Amino acid sequence: MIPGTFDYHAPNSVDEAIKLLSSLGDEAKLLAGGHSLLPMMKMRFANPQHLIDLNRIDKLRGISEQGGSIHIGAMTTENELIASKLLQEKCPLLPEAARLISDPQVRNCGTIGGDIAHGDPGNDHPAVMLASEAVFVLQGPGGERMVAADGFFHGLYYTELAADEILTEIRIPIPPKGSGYAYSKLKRKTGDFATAATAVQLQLDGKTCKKITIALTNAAPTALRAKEAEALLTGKSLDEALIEQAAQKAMAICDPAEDMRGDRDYKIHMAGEMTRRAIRLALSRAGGN
Amino acid sequence: MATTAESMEREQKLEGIGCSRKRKEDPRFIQGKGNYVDDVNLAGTLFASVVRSPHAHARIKSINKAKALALPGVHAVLTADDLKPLKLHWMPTLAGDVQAVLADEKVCFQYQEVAVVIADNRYIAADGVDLVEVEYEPLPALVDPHKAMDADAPIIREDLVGKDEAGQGKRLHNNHIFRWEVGDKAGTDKVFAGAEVTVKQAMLNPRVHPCPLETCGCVASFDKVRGDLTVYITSQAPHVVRTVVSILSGLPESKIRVISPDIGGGFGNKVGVYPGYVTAIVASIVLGRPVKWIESRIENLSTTAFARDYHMVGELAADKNGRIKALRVNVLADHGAFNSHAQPTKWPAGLFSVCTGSYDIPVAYVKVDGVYTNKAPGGVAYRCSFRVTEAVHLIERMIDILAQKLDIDKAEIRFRNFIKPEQFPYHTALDWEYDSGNYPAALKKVMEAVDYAGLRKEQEEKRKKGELMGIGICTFTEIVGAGPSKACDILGVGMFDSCEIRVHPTGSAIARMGTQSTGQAHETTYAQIIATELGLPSEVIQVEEGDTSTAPYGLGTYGSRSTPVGGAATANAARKIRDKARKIAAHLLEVSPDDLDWEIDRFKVKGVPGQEKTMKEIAWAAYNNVPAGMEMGLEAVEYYDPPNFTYPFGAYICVLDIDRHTGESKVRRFYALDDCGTRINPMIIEGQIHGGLTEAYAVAMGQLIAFDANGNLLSNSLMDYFVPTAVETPKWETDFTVTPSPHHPLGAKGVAESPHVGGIPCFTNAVNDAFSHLGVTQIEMPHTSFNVWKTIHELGLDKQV
Amino acid sequence: MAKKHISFTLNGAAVETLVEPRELLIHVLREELRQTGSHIGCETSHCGACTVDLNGKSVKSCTVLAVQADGGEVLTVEGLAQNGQLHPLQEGFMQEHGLQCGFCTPGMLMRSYRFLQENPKPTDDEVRMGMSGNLCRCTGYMNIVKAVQYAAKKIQTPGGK
Amino acid sequence: MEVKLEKKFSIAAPAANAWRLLQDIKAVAECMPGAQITEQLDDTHYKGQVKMRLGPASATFNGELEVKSLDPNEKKMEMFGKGTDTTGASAATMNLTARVLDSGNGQCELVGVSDVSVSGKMANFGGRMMNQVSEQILKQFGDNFTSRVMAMGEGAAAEQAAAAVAQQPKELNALALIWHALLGFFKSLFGGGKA
Repeated sequence: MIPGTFDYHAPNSVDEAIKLLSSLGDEAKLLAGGHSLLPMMKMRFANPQHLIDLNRIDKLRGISEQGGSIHIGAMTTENELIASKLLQEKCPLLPEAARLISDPQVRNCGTIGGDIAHGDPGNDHPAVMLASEAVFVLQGPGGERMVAADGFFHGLYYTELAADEILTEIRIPIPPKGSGYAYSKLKRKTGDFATAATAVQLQLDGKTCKKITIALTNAAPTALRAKEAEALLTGKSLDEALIEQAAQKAMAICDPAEDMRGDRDYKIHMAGEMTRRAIRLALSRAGGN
Repeated sequence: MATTAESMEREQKLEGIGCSRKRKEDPRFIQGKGNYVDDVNLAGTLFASVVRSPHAHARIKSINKAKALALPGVHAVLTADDLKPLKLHWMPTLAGDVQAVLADEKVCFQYQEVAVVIADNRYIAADGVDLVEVEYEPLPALVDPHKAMDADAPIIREDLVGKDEAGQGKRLHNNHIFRWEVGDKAGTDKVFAGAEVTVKQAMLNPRVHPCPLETCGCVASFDKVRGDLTVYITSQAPHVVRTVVSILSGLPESKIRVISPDIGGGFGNKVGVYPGYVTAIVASIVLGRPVKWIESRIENLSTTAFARDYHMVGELAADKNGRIKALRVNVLADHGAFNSHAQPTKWPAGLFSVCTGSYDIPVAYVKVDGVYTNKAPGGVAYRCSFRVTEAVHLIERMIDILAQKLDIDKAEIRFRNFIKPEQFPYHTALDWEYDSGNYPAALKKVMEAVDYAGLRKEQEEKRKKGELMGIGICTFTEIVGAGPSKACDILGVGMFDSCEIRVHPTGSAIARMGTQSTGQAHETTYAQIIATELGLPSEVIQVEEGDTSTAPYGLGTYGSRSTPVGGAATANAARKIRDKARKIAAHLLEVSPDDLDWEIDRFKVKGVPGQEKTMKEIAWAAYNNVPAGMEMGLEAVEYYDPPNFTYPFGAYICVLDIDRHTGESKVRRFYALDDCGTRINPMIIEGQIHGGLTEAYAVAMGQLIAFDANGNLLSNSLMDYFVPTAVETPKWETDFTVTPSPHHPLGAKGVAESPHVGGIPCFTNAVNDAFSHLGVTQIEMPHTSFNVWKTIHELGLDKQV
Repeated sequence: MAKKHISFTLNGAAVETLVEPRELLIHVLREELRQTGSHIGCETSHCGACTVDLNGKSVKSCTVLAVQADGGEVLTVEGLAQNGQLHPLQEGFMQEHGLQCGFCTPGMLMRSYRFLQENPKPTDDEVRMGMSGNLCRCTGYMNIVKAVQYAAKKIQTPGGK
Repeated sequence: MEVKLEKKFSIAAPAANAWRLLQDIKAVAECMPGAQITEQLDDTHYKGQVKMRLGPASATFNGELEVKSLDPNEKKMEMFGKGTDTTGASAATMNLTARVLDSGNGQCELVGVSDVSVSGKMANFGGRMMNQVSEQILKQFGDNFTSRVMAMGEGAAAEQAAAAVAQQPKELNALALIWHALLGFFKSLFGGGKA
């Protein structure tokens, strides 16, 4: 369990990092929290010739409110998300999900940006980002571009992020006061990836569901947005029957891979169950029942 | 006469038997000053890393070392061809078979050792491993033991073709290792033929791994000038290792020093002798430098010492009232590619025949067939006495299944079949002599503690609402303390154990043992025994183990044998010293030894107050003023060959609730009553029980060494191999009764493994009990959410309402 | 690969050494700086036996590069006792029988050391959550929870429980 | 770890062209993303290399390729490849059967059946990705093959196809992107004749 040899670079600015990335090309990898990349390197699945450590770029850390949205530096750690009063108040879905990621030590290193950019469907933030309708700021040699979370995740370990780009910031529109939210995650034990998990963000107008976003973790090669389920619930007053239909619609788009957590059948059913639970919880938090 | 208060105070000062004194080991561990094998740092140490097979079954066409040898810092690359001239490419196993040290022409399991790279450090060694080029020709892999004896099954052990014997009796097929039968077959069949009721159930104790937090490893250091070999090793049995190394290397045992330093948990994983050890030793002898080999966790889970993999079919014959009349068991044992299970040599299925359990069963018959498959070798006792977990699992499941069939309460059926207290010593149908026990009292106590009747009522209510609640009972009998040398040996060495005590002139003492602690606090427990036996404070009694150059020969620690065997040796050695001390005291007090009474820490002249000599005073005299003709000094050695095993027992109840939508089980309550006879340190005993129950929980609820159809491992890292954290682990309630062993000098029986052996069936009985009203008789372990959900889903219990 | 010169504070003392970029912090601590208290249990950041305190946070040093500690502050179990006085946690683990084989103990101590600063008055369940990145195969955790609570109380009321 | 897959690819080109390409083993092999023939050993045996990349993970397999059969009547080709990754920790075998079916009016269909088996470290830890990866391999094979056949023809479609061939990635990683492009291109061509 020893990584191969590589050169180490610790830039102090994003520009510097991008320069390195462009000049070193394919053989360079970005090091964020390292808890996905370093184990892969120790197993010699990943053998980058160069590591570009983003941990010394202070600009990439921090959580702030700007206009109607929350801006989160890509190198902000999971524990910083959990501790953030701003998020707890304005965007509680994130800390709720972050609390369910790995364990305390890993959450001290693991970053929201790394979790997203890695493109692993087992990571929790991608679904949370889809449900939050987040926008990602990608910076490359040609400058910045904004990409919506919905459309960022293309395939297994394959995202919209170009080889010479860095995910620098995550922007999340602040949900209106009184919105409901929930991240329901089933795992084998503390610290494990999700067997299935669902993120829900929901607004009520009186009794009717004004808006709902539903996204699934580890149910397919990428995180999934359950749009048909959303459409089914939008504009209706939610009850168990409707929630059940929505869960069925969510299950219909699942394409999970079998592993020690369970076979496809189990994972699809669990995606359905986590969807039920997340909708119910979000509904009650929004003051519905 | 001493006042009670005064003598009680003196007794407390000793901190001897029965005292929950703090552990003598702890100060070094809490300050990071433990000394584990990987902490050993000898000047000029090289590091060994192993090249392993990606295939479960393949022929090796070629091995090319050139690139690896060309890497700066690589000193050597060893393959089977390099070991052949030394006749070390194969090694004998504890089970009479042989095991490849480095793969000889073919590999028989995934991750099998193919070559070893010796380099300046672990980084270069790892790079070297990647550069060794091995060309394989894959062969079909045999993964399912049920197919091992098929006519067209691939032959795994070509080295055994034509041999009708592999060290443990006649072979019936190229992939067959042994058949072991015990009991009265004809008699048993007859009872079954005429029985009012019979039940039959297939069940599996799946392949698991002990997974101690410290992996296996060693540092071998050969001194070319002196011709001495020193080996620091993660071994639960250093003396046996020295004997094996001597046999393998041809070096006299007197030139070999094996040292087990602090060990980071064993649980059976550190009993065997592994190829990594052998290659490190060879490399050190060849290169004349210290060589360190330390497993990675993945290597540990993949190659060294799995446990279980017992595919069992149990049958009970009984009358309408649930009185058991006969037991019949057929077992298919998957031993992997080499038969290197760690059992007493004469016992191919260990002590499995203790499977009549706590019940008075008139007649029984057991048959075990061992087979080869393309999986790692091993078959160790994972926190249990040899194959006792499997045995207890079988009988505790079967009696539940019988109760279910007859609709008798699962506690009631146990009371109807228990061996009664007055029947001890009890001779079982399969020839074991249980020393002592009181089973009904234990179960009653537990049932009252948890309000068993109330729980069953609650379960009734929940079932009406479609909720799943399980109540598991396990009333087990363990067999530990191997063992009487007439029955038990390892490679011909009887399974005695030893203790040597020296009392110093100023009244402190050192004791050296043949056992080896892997966390059980021997330094504390043995000191407490000596404290009580000699009247010296345990604080000033130093206990040492694990260095074959200083400790007397012993068979080591596994199968809960330390207290039953090593503890008995300690008591007897101390008593030899006390006998000599009595003579010295008599000499000093100018009376006859018979005129003296022993009281706590001194000899007193009968009826003459004030006329007394403390052990401290006697110790001083032993070095300057002894009776004429007596040799000076105050020491003794004992090699204790136990007359019988000891039979600890317990009664456990587990209550759990199952989520019918996810299959998750939540343990609400686990109440464990253990009877290990005389209790030496209650604090340490409770700690052992917490640990054993937690490992039982892990095995029952999640642990599995899984393979795909081609023999690829699917759970060989801590990502997929279940080790519970503090969050999943249930909160344990413990209790005890005391039924001393009549044949042990202290009445102690051994305890560390009972909670594991009894815990696993208790959990699985609870999960099965949750479904028993639906006609389900057997849900296999591990009871992961996924596995439990499959049953729920088949029964349609997860329907949305 | 060219070795890099790194320096950091280890248990209050300045240390410096030459490392390959790929060298893991745990190996540098154990093998170059001979602080063998921290252990390696799984190498995949699951077991926590290698837990040390880096810049005021608990990290698993098997998944941190030594070069990442450059200029930082590292505390290991060897630095826990202060001028001959055991830390209340060390006392707690001994008093409550919170260890057996001792292999996970340094990691447990270092994690709980930081945990009690994050949460000085935890409930038992909070202790279990806070320690969920550290595996123990021997104790079943009950006495570890007691040990952490022992220390929590002792830290609250210095000079004894 | 074994994965069996079957896929159909409709090709807007005559079956004869497709069959012609199918017999050119070097070309066929190179339709495998990241694959190349490095040496021909005899009429039916070749040495080759496959480079794979999946996110941060990458591996290079060196091995041998054997043409099991070439059946002109059936227009069917069967090949078997096996290789070991450069660290020796993983090994893989792949059976690939490709068959050309004439669908009339100058169009045809390629039917690919692949049977990939992986052993060693990759099977231990990459298992959950195997399905999707072999999906991608076969898919990419079909798409590359298709564009190569079409490039044999003339006109805009052929030129675009030729361009696609030129762009064919040297590794497995970028393939998803390329095939998205190809997909769009085919859709425009056949109104969504989903490959």
